[in-house]
Amino acid sequence: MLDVRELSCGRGGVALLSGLSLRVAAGEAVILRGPNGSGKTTLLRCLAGLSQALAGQVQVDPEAVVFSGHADGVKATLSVRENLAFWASLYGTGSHEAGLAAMDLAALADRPAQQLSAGQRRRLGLARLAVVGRKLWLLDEPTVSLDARSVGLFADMVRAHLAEGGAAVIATHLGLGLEGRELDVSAFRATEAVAAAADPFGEALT
Amino acid sequence: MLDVRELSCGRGGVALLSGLSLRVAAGEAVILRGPNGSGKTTLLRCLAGLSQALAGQVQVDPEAVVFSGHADGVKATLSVRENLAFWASLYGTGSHEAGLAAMDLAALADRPAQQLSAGQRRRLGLARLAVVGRKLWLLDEPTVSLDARSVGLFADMVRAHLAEGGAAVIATHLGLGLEGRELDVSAFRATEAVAAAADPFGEALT
Amino acid sequence: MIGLIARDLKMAVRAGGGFGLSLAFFLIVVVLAAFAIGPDTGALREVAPAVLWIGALLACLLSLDRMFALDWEDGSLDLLATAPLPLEGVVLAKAVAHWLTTALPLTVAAPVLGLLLNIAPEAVGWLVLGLLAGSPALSVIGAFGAALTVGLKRGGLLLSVLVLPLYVPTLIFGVALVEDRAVPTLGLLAGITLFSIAALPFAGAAALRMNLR
Amino acid sequence: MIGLIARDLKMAVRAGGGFGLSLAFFLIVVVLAAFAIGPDTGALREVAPAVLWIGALLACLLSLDRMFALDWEDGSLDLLATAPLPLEGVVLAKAVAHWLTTALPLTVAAPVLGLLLNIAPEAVGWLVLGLLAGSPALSVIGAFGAALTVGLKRGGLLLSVLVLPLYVPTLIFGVALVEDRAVPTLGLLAGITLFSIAALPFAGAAALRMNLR
Amino acid sequence: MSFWEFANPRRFMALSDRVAPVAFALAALGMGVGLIWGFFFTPDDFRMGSTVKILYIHVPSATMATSAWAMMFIASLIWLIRRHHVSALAAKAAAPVGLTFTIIGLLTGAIWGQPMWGTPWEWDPRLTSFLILCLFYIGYIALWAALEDPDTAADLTSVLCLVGSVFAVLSRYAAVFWAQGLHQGATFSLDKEENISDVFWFPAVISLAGFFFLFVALVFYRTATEIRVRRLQSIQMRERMA
Ligand code: HEM
Ligand SMILES: Nc1ncnc2c1ncn2[C@@H]1O[C@H](COP(=O)(O)OP(=O)(O)OP(=O)(O)O)[C@@H](O)[C@H]1O
Ligand SMILES: Nc1ncnc2c1ncn2[C@@H]1O[C@H](COP(=O)(O)OP(=O)(O)OP(=O)(O)O)[C@@H](O)[C@H]1O
Ligand SMILES: [Mg+2]
Ligand SMILES: [Mg+2]
Repeated sequence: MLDVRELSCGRGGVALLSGLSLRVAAGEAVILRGPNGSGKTTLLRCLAGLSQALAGQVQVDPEAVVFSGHADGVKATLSVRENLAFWASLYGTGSHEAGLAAMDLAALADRPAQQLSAGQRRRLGLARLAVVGRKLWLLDEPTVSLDARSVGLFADMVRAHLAEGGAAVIATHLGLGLEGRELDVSAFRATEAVAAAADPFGEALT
Repeated sequence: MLDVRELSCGRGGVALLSGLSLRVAAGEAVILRGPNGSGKTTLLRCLAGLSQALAGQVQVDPEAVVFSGHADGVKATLSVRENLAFWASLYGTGSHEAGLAAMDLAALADRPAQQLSAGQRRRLGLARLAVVGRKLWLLDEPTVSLDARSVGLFADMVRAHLAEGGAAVIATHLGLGLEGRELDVSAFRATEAVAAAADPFGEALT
Repeated sequence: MIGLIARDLKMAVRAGGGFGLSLAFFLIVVVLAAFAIGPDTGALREVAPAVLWIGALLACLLSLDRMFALDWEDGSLDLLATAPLPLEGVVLAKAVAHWLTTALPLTVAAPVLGLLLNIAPEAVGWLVLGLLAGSPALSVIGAFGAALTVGLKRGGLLLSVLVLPLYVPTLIFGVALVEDRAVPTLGLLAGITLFSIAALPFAGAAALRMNLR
Repeated sequence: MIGLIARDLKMAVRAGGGFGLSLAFFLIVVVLAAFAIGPDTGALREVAPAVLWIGALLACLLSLDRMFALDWEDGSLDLLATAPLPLEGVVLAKAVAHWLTTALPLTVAAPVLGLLLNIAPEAVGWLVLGLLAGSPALSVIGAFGAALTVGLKRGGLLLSVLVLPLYVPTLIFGVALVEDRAVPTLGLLAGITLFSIAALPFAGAAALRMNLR
Repeated sequence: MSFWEFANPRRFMALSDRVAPVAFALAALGMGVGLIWGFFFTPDDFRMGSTVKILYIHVPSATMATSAWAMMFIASLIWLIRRHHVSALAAKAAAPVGLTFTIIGLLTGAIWGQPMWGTPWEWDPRLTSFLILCLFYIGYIALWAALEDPDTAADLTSVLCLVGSVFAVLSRYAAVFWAQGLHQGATFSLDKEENISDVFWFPAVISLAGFFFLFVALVFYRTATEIRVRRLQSIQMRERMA
């Protein structure tokens, strides 16, 4: 479903990760680990096609991907239901009820997102995944500020997704209660040499 | 240092918590627990004086309090150092080096906050605490998106603060590696009756 | 795309950026102009079309820097960029929503406002036509500018410095139309609009992609 | 307080909201006015003071809704509200920073712009005086309006609808001053400014507190 | 070797080391000869009197101001299509030079206008569109200044330059449509006889050449500097990330 070969990606033209290869098959979950600033978000954004790879290639069907970042585009002035309905309509998957059910938001459905607590808001952000009907989930620290029970809900949602032949790449520092292959990003940290090579101004004056 | 008696507080005039009493002495840390939406943030904002109590009283010297919420007012266009220096100058405590040291930001000091990863950014938000020189810390989910090491740094910082006779009230879902009294907020959930009583329009129509 | 437009309209209305508000805004602009220029109606008639067109520019500018900035800050833009709808569509949708909430009300109200500024009755029709044909360009050009500056916090001023020069042709022809009431002028105005609608969404989408990476 | 002002200025400059940019902005406003009103310098001279004052209003409005909105969105406002500096101080500091980045450049550039609009040389001095005495009111009033609407996303238009009516007196006297060149008018202008500076920061701070709770 | 070789920063540095000084010498020569000849060895104009001599500064700077933008347009295209960093930096380097020429054109024009038209500023289409050009320069430079990441800045400013050019041309014609001016037509048109006579024309051409080489030299120098700056930035960036 996702096939990454010798990928090197970075920020502002400077390589952060290099030589990273990764295959994710249907029904499989990969959990990205690594200390703060090791490049998890950078990698996910590259996989999602938001930033270009500096080298190597990413083989993935863009029609199959959904990305969810640190900030979970929840619109404060819209109600929970409206937020989900919007994404459902945008992705052309009719109903948003699945999302409400998945993250147990039915009780909050008609509340303006403004009036959600941090965790409730995050749940709304995650519920979006159940609504868009994409195969490959790229999630960046999904369980931030969720309580134990909601983490459970999330884990169930992911399991169900995998069971249906979906796949997920999840960057997190926390335990998710998910069995999945772990990948420590920091192992692929780009060396000074690689970074210099990727940089067009690497040898301008030398 | 903090003395709360029979406090009831809420959002939009509706009581969420009621009958909550809490004393925090110098050198003591209280950890607020409770599921999403149970009212931790609401309580902290009330203690910080951002919202008024619906009943009961909060005794605390406002000059001793510093509050840190879900969003950690980091200015993207300013460098890490400038961000800290600003708070230091605002609180009239000369130097900001303490903050850089406390959360190990020295290496990032001159980087625009824009270019920080989520965790690095959060660390910057927390470093502010070490700079303002206040006795009572009111922290709302401080360790969100921090890696294990940074959580350790944070715990050390809090311990040092307590050792100097400071105090802290910390709302979190995560383990902090801090020994402190735990308080489950959900135990004080306001009953329908209380909520109705607090609500000026409670019996308008009955 | 319809969904996106609908969402933006809904949010604009909720945040008190609705139809009535823009009307109020134009009323104020007209009143201010009256105060600034002085009571004598002759001078007012002179500058009436100018006032209305400037009002349109203003309404655009004032709601411009929020066009993408909000979606950028709360992360929606990342999500939209990875959504099935191509970014060009997003830019166009934003522009349409923006036009519906700012320029359209003015166009509808123009006759009344024109009355206040006592424009010659026969000129009013041309004024409305001109606004209809020209104002979409303002929104699309604005969307392009907003896309360029989305990354900058408080890029408000920079945004207007970038966008206003691009407004010049539209403004010139729009005002001229009320004077000369000639079909060719109207054609030129429509031409600019069509060109902007055809070309700028691509430029805007490109700018957004560059900002997102 | 100085710290806060310094911070805001720094951020404004970083985001390309610097001094030179505001100058460019006013240049554009003048050019647009010329396009809208027509090349003949007679008519232009008539409305010149109006154009410059409207320009000042504009520059204010454009940078206004970001004044508190950004600090609100990233949580800084909560932190500022619990900081030693009283909220009144915060509002005032914001207003000062805003004035320094918008109105001051205009005041400095006024003579040159006046030249473009060929205002009578002897009137220019009064124009500058008027701007100096009057424009601070614009920023302070604006800060109050921004504080009222800080909670709302995309409050841009609403904000201006709230604020513009409050600008009317300043505008009237400001324009009048250039015509009658009378000290009393200047006095009135200064009076409005002093009153605003004395009273509005408190109102603004109150509004902020209500929005925060 | 192909022209694109110079897209390599290092090659470009080598080139500029060789070319820039030559261009600078030519600039000094051209401007020296042209201006001295123009100022001291040409008759006064029957209409404009000695004020005509300002033409030797005004016209070349005005011409170069427009040409500079054209050069930026091409450089931006090259950057967007072939991703050659040097061309992006060359565009960046050219902008302030172009702006300066524009301002000189405006000032000399204004000074000239006082005696000729009795007013320093007249809302003449050409003057006005020149003023707009000035605004485009400012916007372009401001955008470069405002953006943090150099590559993003290069991309966005290039897009702005392309779109801006289209609208600059549009507004040029709109301005003509808007008012007919009292400003001269083109001097350096092919049938030059039509407006000014050889005595004024030759020195004008020579000083124009001088201005042109001045522009070339400055752009080379500034581009080289920009390359050094970028080199420095990326080193710092890598250190930060390491
Ligand atoms: C601020 C006022 C003025 C501005 C902005 C201005 C601008 C320009 C511009 C843009 C050009 C075009 C150069 C080119 O061909 O590319 C030009 C050329 C010229 N200007 Fe001016 N000008 C101004 C005032 C004047 C005045 C007052 C005179 C004399 C009466 C004058 C005489 C000329 C002449 C003779 C040319 C050469 C014709 C040509 O090369 O196009 N200009 N000026
Ligand atoms: N916009 C940016 N420009 C330049 N560098 C950046 C930018 N964003 C992040 N970085 C740097 O790139 C590195 C990787 O950042 P990234 O966000 O990928 O880390 P991360 O693994 O997601 O960390 P976290 O666990 O804190 O989210 C960090 O050193 C960070 O400082
Ligand atoms: N602005 C608001 N207006 C009205 N109700 C709100 C508002 N913000 C939160 N609430 C409601 O108040 C309750 C408590 O919210 P609060 O943010 O205090 O919970 P919390 O304990 O902080 O949850 P979390 O752990 O997710 O942060 C929730 O049910 C929430 O829906
Ligand atoms: Mg991350
Ligand atoms: Mg909370």
